[in-house]
Amino acid sequence: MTKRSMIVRGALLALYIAVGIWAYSTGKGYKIFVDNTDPAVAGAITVAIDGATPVKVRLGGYTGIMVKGTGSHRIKIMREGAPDFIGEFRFPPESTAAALAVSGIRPGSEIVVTPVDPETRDR
Amino acid sequence: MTLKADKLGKFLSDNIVTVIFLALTLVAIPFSRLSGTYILSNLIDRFARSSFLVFALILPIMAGMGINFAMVLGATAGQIGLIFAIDNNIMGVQGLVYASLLGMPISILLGWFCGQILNRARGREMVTGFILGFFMDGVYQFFGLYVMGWLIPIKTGQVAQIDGGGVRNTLGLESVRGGLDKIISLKIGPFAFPIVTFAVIALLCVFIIWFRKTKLGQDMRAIGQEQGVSHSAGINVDRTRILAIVISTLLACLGQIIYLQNMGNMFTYTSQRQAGYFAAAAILVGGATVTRATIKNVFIGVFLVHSLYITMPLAGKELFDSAMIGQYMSDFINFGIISLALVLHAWRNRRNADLARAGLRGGAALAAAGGDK
Amino acid sequence: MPNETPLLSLEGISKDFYGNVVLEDVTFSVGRGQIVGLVGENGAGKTTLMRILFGMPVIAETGGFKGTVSLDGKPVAFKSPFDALDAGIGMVHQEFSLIPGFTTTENITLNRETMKSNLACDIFGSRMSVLDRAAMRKRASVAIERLGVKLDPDMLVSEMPVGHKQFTEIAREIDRANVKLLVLDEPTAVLTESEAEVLLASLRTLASQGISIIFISHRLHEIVKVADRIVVLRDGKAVKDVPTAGTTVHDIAKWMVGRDVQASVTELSTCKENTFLSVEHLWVDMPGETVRDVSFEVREGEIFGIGGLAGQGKLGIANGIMGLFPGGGKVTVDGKDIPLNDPHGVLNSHMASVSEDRRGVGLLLDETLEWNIAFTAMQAKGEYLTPVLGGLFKLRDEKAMKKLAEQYVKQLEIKCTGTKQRAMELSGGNQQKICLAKAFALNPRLLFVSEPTRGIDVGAKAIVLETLRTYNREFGMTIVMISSELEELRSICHRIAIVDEGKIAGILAPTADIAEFGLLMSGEPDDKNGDAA
Amino acid sequence: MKKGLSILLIALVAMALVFTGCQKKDADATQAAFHIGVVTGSVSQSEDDLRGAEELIKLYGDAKSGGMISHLTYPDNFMDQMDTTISQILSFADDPLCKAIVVNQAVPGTAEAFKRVREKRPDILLFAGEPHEDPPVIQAAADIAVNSDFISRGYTIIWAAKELGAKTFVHISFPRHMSYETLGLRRLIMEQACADLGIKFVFETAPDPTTEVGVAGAQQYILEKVPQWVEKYGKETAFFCTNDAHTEPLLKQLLAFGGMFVEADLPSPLMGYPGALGLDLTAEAGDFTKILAKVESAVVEKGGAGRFGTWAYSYGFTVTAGLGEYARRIAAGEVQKGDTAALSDSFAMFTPGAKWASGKYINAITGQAADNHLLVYMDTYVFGKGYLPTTAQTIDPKYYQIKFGN
Repeated sequence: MTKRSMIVRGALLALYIAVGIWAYSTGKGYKIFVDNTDPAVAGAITVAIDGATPVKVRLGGYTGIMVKGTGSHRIKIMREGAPDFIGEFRFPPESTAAALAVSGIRPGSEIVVTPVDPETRDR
Repeated sequence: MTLKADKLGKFLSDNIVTVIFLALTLVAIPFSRLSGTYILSNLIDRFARSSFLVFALILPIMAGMGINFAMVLGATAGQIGLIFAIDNNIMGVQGLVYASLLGMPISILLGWFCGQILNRARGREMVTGFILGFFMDGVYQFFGLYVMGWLIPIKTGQVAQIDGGGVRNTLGLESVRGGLDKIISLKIGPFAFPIVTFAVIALLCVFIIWFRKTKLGQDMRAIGQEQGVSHSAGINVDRTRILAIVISTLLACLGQIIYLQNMGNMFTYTSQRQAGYFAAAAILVGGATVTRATIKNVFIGVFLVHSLYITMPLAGKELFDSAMIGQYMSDFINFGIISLALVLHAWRNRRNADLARAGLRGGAALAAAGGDK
Repeated sequence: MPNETPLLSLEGISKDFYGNVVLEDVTFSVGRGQIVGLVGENGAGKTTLMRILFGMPVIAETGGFKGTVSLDGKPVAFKSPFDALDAGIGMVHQEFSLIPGFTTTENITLNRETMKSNLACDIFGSRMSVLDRAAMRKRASVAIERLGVKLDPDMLVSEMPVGHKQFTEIAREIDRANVKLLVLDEPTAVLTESEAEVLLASLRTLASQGISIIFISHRLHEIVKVADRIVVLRDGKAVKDVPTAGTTVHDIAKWMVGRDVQASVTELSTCKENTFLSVEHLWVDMPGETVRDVSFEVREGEIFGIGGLAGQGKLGIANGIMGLFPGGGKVTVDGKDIPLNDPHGVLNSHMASVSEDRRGVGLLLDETLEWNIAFTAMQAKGEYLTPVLGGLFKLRDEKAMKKLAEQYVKQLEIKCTGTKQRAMELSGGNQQKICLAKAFALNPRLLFVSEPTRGIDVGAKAIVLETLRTYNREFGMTIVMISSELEELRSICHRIAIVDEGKIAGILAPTADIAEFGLLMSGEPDDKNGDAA
Repeated sequence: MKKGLSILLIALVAMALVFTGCQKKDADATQAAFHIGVVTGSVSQSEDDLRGAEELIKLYGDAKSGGMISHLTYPDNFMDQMDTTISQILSFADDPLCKAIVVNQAVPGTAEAFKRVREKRPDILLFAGEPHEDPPVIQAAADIAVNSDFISRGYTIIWAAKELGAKTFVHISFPRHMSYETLGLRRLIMEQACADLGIKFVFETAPDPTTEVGVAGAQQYILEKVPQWVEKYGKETAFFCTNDAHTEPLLKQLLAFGGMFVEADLPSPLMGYPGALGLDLTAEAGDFTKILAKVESAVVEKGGAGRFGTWAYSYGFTVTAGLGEYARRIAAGEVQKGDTAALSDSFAMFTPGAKWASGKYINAITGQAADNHLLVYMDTYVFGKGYLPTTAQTIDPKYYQIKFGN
């Protein structure tokens, strides 16, 4: 084996591992539990995260939505008779699931995301 | 005139499987009462789904090993990759890449093992490959039901069986569903084209064309035609055959991942079995023989087989007033076509031997000709 | 030239296979640019000699050989044919070792393709290089040019005339960078005469370029025409090593076949005048023994011999007529047409055959002698079966079978412990006798016997031949005997046909000059065609 | 030549496509206002499901001849041919008049097919009967999924056993079945209900017919064991088994040696009884009233009056027909989607005399109820006695809290 081919093979192996790490870190899914427990709003809301298919959350309930990667995510909350709300939030690092309480959201304010144990909630 | 008829006859006998299939499809389409748009959009979808798998068969055929029914091994490797991707909750295209990266080394290992076995079963590669597929079923079930869960812990409840031992029978691939197809989905009228999937398939075609031009590709063609001659010319026949199977298994692994991301659902213990039958039927319908296969055969085959799959159950219902019969017909045709192609292969071999023999008849033919005059 | 060190020299080469001596003290040499013609009958040792030269593993596996092989004056010992190729010795085989779906160029450069390296090579090794087709084509053209023939570099081998295939093979050998010596094994066997002419010319061209050639052929006139020296092998010994100048085809033929033993011509029965078997334009597709166009007639009560070198088709004649291999033509026995390709029908036509493949086709090795002897008669004619329940089904008549077997055991002096012994436990000679008994049990009027004495000892040989003679004399059985042993044929037959290249080269009386047989076997044009008896 | 073939091929198929496109329009002339697509198994796979679809066709006509129902079957070997299942279901989306799709049983692939239908035609109602796929998967895809109520029946079967006078309850099964969520959980509920109602619960293991013992071996085992069990536990014992193949020999021996039987795992007068009683029901095929009458007289004759029960109608038959009817009512605007009373009503239409009840599916791990996944059950019919008011019972919510597995 020539030196050149050793280098090329080494580079390939490194690329292989790098792609693996990339796929793992950016592709890992995390669960966001969206709670609809806002006493101020009576009725169901519809939530879409990162442009995915919107999901309905009934009043007093919650829905688990998968998001890809930690980093920042866009959330769109729609409810009847009110303008759509669009905001961004960051997934808390080093946790696999988090809860997002819609009740805490006011236009302009930061979206509060708290880590939770996924086992206690819906899988 | 006779020359033309002769040519047509030879064309028909060389492409008989394709012609039969085309005829069946043409009959089935109007009877199914399905709209053209429905059939076409379905075809596009199915084309993206399964053509990669069929490509896995080209190299072993080129290397004279017939239809690689052992590609089931590669499909299994792909599924193992996917199980880990799902269990680790890797989503989207990253999940598919992750599954491929895990599946590829496994498929290479399995392919190497399979090649070793097939080298010991020269001349009976196809049936040996078939049996290897069954054997692999057992190994895979052992892996899925025992190794997973007890030796390798399963993290996600969605993957584990209820009692915690091993992987579930049915695995929802929701997190990677359409991971490749939906990166760029081009909508033209009622049709959606999964551009990235098509690009991957195109890349594979380019690879196969390039591969035929390499030394290894040339060696595969050589051993595919004459093992003895190739061996005496110094080509390492055994190793070349193993490589053909390894590449085929690797492609089957990737093909199965592409297939499943489109299906969105995986029967952990049975999905891989279908891979071999379908790919074999498709490539044979496309006009390939067990000794010759091209990219064109793959395209024609996938196109025709799927047209029939889409239309046949409904056409059967229309014709026999029973949805079941159409269903049975597709099954029957699916396996019938594999049998037919294999029988035709034997028949063609005999016909060629007859033709070659005709060359020996020198004197007798002359005598006969003389007698006529 | 004689003063230089010869390119290749073989000294005192001896080889035996488990005591069976095949080569004995063979010595000769090949000079640079010299063409040496190597001739000999089948079994003379040509093949073994070439195997030794090429270091075929089979030689080492069977105990190696004695003597030295030197190339350029240095002793060499090749461990595999690839070593020999590396040392510059090329071999052109009798069967084409070409890839049919490849072009001339691809075949000439097979596994020595010109390649362009790329990134993939660094990862997966050199086999991922892309072929440089233009360069390959150029190399092929050069090799073809050196041969001095016209060949299309882009033609598929499967579409080529045979001559071109042969040239492609030779071109492949001379495409090697350092080729010094070419061994051609029967290169003209499949060629037409004009193609052979071209080939010979190109061999001369190669020789003039300094390439030495060992030319193996049984076409003696070609040897005389092209070779500088002629080496004749007979029974493992190099009986002659002479310059070609002044040697005639007749001389070579005599050296090749002539043995010291004189055939013991015995008294023959007188046969009738009527034609019993007539064969017209028979062709048989038997692998390795192709019959192309054979016509001959056999008179009633005659022993008709068919001889010739192995692979020329003599075995195919019997197998074809008996319907064991696909064939065509017209065969009549006693005025009746015989259906071809119908083994069962043939057995009903008073014909029987003793196969050359004793252990494979001839015998049911695991069964008793009784079974073996009665088997064909039972299958073909329904003999030795007793109907049960009004003919609903049939049982074997064990008593009759035993009686039959005992009769033949006595008559043919079969050495066995009893008629219940299994066939596989007998010696080769006794097995052969069982085969004969099996055929006799059909009471045939015409019997084909193929290689009846192959692989059996001298005593058994005599009994087998004597049995044939007796049946011929006493029952007037017409016999067609096919054998590679010329002496054997000459000792028993009324007339002997020699088969060459699937055709009858000529029919001779057993008393004819031995050289004439040699000439016919060598495919030499013979002016004494026709019946000599 | 080769190129010619490809072009010819494509041209021909294209022509055929255009041709069908035209033909389509002519066929639409005498159509019903909307269509309902029904997918069931074939006769060999699940006959009752298919008969339900035929019942619908009888009622509302075949879409082919201007009616409302178009019926297809999924492949017998559906585990191997998910492709076909998907395209069968998806083909309904090609019919612009299609308003609802009913799949019974919703074999694997149904959820994926539903997702694809929804992408193309969000207006089509998607109903899944007896889904094979995991509850969360089918819940996400279907408008309504219907299962036999394994939770409630865990209580009601025991309740019915007590009504019949049983003192002991024998549950026959094997480890493979006990690892299934539905079957394993029901066993736990039964155990609890027995404790609450004062019945002795016994678990007996029988061979799994899918192992090398085979169906014959498993049935032989039951034939030999039942007399011993009856002797051991007494005649006032109700038996229950999870496997269909076990049912027939069990009934046969219970009728001969005494013992009770509330209802089968998949209850129907056709389940076990015809074989155990040696009845020929060819004349009554498809008519459950007649079948029930014939089975009843045979059971009573053998002295089983008041000791043997079943569901009077086939569950599979009713689910296909009932979901079809429910879909029709929604599509016709008669009821609202999500009206569970209307669903029970639709089911009862095909089961004169028996009522249906439904509960929501509750996730065994999280305890959350799913809106669109209903668990249904009907009144138990006791031969020689009539219907028990099973659906009228109130079930203690604590049974829904029992959790299964780890």
